[in-house]
Amino acid sequence: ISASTEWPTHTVCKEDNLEIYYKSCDPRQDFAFSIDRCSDIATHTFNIRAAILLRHSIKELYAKLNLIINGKTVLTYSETLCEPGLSKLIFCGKKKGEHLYYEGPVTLGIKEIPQGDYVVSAELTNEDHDTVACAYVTVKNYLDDY
Amino acid sequence: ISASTEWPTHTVCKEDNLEIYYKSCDPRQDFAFSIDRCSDIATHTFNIRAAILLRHSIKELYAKLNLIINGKTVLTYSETLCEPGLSKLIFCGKKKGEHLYYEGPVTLGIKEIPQGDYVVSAELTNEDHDTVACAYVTVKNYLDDY
Amino acid sequence: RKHFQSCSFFMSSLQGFLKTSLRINFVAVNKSYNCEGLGLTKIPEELPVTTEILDFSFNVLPSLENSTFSELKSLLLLDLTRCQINWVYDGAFHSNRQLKTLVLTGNLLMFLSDTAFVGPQSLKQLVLTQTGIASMFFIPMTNLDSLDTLILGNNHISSLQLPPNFPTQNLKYLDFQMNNIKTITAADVSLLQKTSNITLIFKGNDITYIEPGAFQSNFYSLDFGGCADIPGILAGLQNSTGQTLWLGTFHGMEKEPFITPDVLQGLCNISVKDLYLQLRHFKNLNTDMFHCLTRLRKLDLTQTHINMLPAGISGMRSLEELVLNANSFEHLCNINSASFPSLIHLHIKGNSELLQLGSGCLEKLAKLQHLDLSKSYIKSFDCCKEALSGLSSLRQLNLSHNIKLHLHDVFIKDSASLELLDLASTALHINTSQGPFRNLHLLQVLNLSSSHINTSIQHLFQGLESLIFLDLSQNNFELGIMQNNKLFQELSNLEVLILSSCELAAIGNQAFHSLKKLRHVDLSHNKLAAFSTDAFSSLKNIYLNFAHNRIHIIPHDKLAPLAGHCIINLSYNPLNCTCSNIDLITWYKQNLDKIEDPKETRCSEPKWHSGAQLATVSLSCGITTGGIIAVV
Amino acid sequence: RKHFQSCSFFMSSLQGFLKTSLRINFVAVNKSYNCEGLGLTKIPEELPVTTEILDFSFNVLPSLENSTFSELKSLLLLDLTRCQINWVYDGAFHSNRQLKTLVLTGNLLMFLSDTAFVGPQSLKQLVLTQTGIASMFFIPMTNLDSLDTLILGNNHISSLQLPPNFPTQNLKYLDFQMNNIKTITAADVSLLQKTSNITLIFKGNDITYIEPGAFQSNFYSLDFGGCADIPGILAGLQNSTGQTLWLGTFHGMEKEPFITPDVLQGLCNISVKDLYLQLRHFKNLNTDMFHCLTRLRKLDLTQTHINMLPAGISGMRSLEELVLNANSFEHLCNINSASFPSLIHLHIKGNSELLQLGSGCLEKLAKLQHLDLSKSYIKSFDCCKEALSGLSSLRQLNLSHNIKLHLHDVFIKDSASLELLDLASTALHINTSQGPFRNLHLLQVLNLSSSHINTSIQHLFQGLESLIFLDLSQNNFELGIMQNNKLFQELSNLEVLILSSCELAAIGNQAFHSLKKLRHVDLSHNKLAAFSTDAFSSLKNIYLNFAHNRIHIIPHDKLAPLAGHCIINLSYNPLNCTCSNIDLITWYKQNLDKIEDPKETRCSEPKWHSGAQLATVSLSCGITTGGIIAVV
Ligand SMILES: [Cu+2]
Repeated sequence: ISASTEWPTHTVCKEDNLEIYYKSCDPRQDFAFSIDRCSDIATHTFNIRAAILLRHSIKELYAKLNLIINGKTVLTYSETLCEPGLSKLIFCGKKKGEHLYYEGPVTLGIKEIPQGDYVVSAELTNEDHDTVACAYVTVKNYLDDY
Repeated sequence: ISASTEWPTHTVCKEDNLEIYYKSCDPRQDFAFSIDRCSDIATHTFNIRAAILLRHSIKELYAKLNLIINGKTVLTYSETLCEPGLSKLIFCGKKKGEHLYYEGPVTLGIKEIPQGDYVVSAELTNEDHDTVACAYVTVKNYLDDY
Repeated sequence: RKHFQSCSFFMSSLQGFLKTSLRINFVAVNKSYNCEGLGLTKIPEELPVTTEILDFSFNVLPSLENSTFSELKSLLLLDLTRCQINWVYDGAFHSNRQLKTLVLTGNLLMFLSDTAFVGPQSLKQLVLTQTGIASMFFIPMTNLDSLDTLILGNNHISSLQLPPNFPTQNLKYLDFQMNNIKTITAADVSLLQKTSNITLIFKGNDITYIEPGAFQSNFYSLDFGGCADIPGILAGLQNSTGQTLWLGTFHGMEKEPFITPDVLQGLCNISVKDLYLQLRHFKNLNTDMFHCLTRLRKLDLTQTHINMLPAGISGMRSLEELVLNANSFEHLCNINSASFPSLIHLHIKGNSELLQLGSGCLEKLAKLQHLDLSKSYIKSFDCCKEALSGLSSLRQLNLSHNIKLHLHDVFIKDSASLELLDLASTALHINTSQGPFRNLHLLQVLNLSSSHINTSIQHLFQGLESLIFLDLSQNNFELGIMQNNKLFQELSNLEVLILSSCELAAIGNQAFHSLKKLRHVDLSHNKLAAFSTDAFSSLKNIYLNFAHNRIHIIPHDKLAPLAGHCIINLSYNPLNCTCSNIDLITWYKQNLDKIEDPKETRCSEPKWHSGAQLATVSLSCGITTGGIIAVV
Repeated sequence: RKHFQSCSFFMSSLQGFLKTSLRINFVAVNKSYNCEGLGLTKIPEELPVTTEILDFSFNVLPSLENSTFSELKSLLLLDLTRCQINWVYDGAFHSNRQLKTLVLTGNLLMFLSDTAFVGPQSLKQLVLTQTGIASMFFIPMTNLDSLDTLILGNNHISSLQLPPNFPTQNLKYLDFQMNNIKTITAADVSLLQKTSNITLIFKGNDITYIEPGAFQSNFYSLDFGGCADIPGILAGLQNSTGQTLWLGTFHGMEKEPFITPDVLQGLCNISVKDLYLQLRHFKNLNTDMFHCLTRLRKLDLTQTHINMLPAGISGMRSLEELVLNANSFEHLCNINSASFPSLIHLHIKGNSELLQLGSGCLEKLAKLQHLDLSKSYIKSFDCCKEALSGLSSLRQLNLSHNIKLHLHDVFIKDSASLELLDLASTALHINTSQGPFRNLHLLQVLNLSSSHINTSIQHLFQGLESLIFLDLSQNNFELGIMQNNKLFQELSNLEVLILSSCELAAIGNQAFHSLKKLRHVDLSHNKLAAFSTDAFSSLKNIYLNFAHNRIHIIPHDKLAPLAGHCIINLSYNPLNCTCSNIDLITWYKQNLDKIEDPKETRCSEPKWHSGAQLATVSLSCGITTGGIIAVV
């Protein structure tokens, strides 16, 4: 539970043209994520699996993604996933201790994933600004077959 | 895991005319058992709950009950529950690590449960003579309303 | 939850703080303990017998036996979330006679003894979320007669058949969300006929059939969120009566047929007041769609992918609340508001298109009290006299998080009874000779946070004599100085003033002297070097937040007036912990009960003490000719 | 499993023992480790990289990561039962290229990474029993193409819909027992058409509908144990072909309709060889019931509550095996065996009534090779010449655990090719002048355990020149002495002789000298005071079990002949560990590889050393005038 806990770096993809790794930045727990076929990432819908154990309730849930290149945040994207009056996800309202699991297609809001070497930091926070999940994703993408 | 592990004595019934307690005699684990309404024991069908975690597979399963009065075994009853060619219970064939749970009616083979103070020892063993479950049941029965 | 101690049993040092803090709504602090995630394998013996609230989540208790909680005789609430509980033996809560709420979320229950819940005199809430339950019969019903809330979400229940002794006497809330219930027969739920005003949650069950008449009793709320077969559900609900029916859905749900008038036909046979349809897709939204909605009090169409409500809807005279959030209206007139003459609440928040206000689009809504137009990309070059005309009953108006509003005269004309106006994060261009809010004599709350407002307009707050709350955070003041000017002159009733993140470097000596009732001032996140108490006309019972400023030293004369029930926040200031600040340090330690966030109230000087909490600093100062000697 | 070390990594001391033991069927002993229930939270570093079989069950491994098993590069079988595994991350078995079998029983899996099973070159068995799986899609299919066995019992799977990449190439065994599958559509299982000879277990699912044609492929075995709706199942199976169909049920299952001829009607459209119906209730068992059973090879009617098979059943010419165990026949003729002329196996074990054998009831069964009449309360006053006449092909006959048989002449007349005869626990009254088995020249196995046999009949084993195995345990010998008599004289091929629990106190010096091929003798649980090796004609490669006797001392001349691959069991004897037994102790320590059960081979004298394992005793003896000096 100490902040110094180092979670392992997980490999999501390791192919010739595409490598994706991630590491949890939540001191309380690791984060579970995988992609069914990395080659599908070239298309903009692909199948993922993701799971977390909630350490906090998510009556409200906010996602924030930063695109970091050479240590600099060059793009920030945030989205409200759960808020009073609009629960976009069926998980909204879940409580501390519940296990969330999603398995299925994900459609990227962007047309293609950026090429090059970069890091995406992703954080989910709740109504009390508690970290619900946090991950640093390292991408080396040299796919050009769109 | 040491043989000296003492499991707690569990209370199944504690009423004016009827007290039933039990204690696991399996050094590896406690045993879970309860009766819905102790007064129903007077009738010969009553609802129970029972659960164990298998530490051994039960391709074969043998039950042995001893009725002990004043420290002496006065009656022994045994039954084969699972054997090759006849699996009386749907649980037969379950493997090490599986959790067994039964909840529902039990009909006693005998017309009424004996009156007085006595102990019933019950043991389930498998094809390798491993103890699957073991309990000492202490009964003080002075119900006479049949 | 914030107020729990981390399973440390000495709360005295914080108790005073907690008692007087404005923000913390606590219950019997020294009876509440938080042992969350400490890896404990038993209840610590140090927990007092008086403990009423215990958060023991994320520890390790594989078996609950009658001795496990036997010492905690005063427990009201016990949270055992994710404690790896598999076995609940006889009388596990036998000694907890006062227990009202038991949370067992996230434990894979392998056995619940028939006497598992015997003991508590009136157990009210039982939370069995994600406990692996596959049948209602797994739960022993003995001693559950007092239950008002039973939460069974995220289990594997596939049959709603209820045990004959299922407790219905007091039950008000029954949550089956995300189980595996596909069909509901009348026999299954016949016991629920004995309840009234119950809330039933079936969200996330793929319900394909409900036997008509299964829910004939008077329910309070039914939630079928994410269920695909709305006609099937409505057929099953025929002739039932209730307050709320939730038929919305979620992102990522498969099988989402369009909503057509046929789909909602079944509502004609159901008496329900509030209907929620979030995230459903409407196909050909025409007046027929409203045929069976005429008796509704509230209609929630959040993100239903609509860009207009058809003209000519009739019969919606009962509708008091209409929620149109997160849709894509291009013009406010496209909602055809005249069809809803009784509206009290109208929400068009988070519109995905630039919403044009037009002129008089809402003028028929004479009863409207609450209007939310926030986050809707609104840009108006003459706001909002004509655009929001006719709203004579309006009390609350939210235009926050829009793009830009130009004010040429009074902000709003017909709404003299407005009590709350939120313009936060919407750029305001004020071009008036008199105060734009001068006719809002009843306004109590005004949020101008981050509105790029010109604070040098002296008559800005003209006429706001009822104002109690004013948020000016994230606006700039000329030269970074809060002058002793007349800006606040008329705000004689103001109690709360937020000036955080205003780049303020200095505050005039009498800046707030006209605010006689001021009791909560937030000056955090500014560039203030001085802690100024002179600026306030009274320091009695005041809350002053100076966090995140540049204060080094506070002399004795600024501290002395802080008597009574004051709360001061000095966190995140570069406080000097040498003898030159002995006044503050001495006062601080004598007035810990007045300090908010003492954990982050730290020294920055001297270097060797940097980061120490102020409360832990011991100085021994004497005046010598050479200066002050400090012994840390 | 027995041969695993208890996660102790030094096996050398036992290795020799294990290698030569007759009883232990071990695989690469020093590559097998058992760490069960040691409370470990990681794989011990001491486990060698060569470990092939690891039982790591009942430990604590909440997360499996790619480093967890990375050192165990030779693993073939990994048992992770009940290790509290919730998370299986990417590449958890990445380094385990040889892994064939993975057992994850009883772990509540919260996440299986898409690469969870990547690594093994050909994973054959995957056991996911009771892992909380609610959908087949939870299981990542990557790298499962080699699977032949997938066990998914005791989960919450409600839909049989299979992922499109479900591995069918090598799949032979798919177990869905005790899930929540109610209906099976052809689309769900269309992928299974690619398999052939698959075994599918649906036991304990309450299946109410199978789409006809769903199982059109050639299955090996289908198990619908406990399913209530047999006609529905058979309708779904029409036109399919397979070996085995299991339609039995269990105690305590609800909804058990009677089996009528209509119920089995669907079998006319299914080509199946073996049919199991245990515990079903037959109503009016008449010849119609067999109308659709004529193509069966095997029919199992265990405990189907029948007391007769009707006369006049026709067409059962294919039936080779009939199981009638645990029913209530009063007379053997009531099975009307003539209707089943091709029978090779007939089992009437555990009859609940006293079964009268009658005369010639089975005489039409000229092909019968195996007859089991055990545990059926049989009492016969002239057995079994007439009762079992006509069985000219009989090879195995089991009459054990019955009441009493009187033998007045040859035991059986027409069955000269009998190879196995089991009369254990059935009282035999032999009243013949010649040996009752004298015509059984091909008999290889004779079990007379606990048969109250009169061992003083000298000609008892007359004619049994082919006998290899003879069990005489729990019978008594006159005066407790095994004489040098002629009892065994003709048994020149006997290899195994069981004489345990015979109350033997002494053995004649040449008692077994005629048994030239003897290689396994069990004399345990007797009252022998001497370890007699003289009685055997050869001690080469012999197994001698003297456990639970009364041996104190063994002199050198009895031990010396035990050369070669002998195994001796001396456990539970009151062995003397003083210098008076120095011969044994010295020999013992030099011949540990010949000792069975060294753990229970212990000292009883001297008192202060009582209970010590013989192998741990160190004596230093010298002969003095006074006697022997021992230094323990
Ligand atoms: Cu056979």
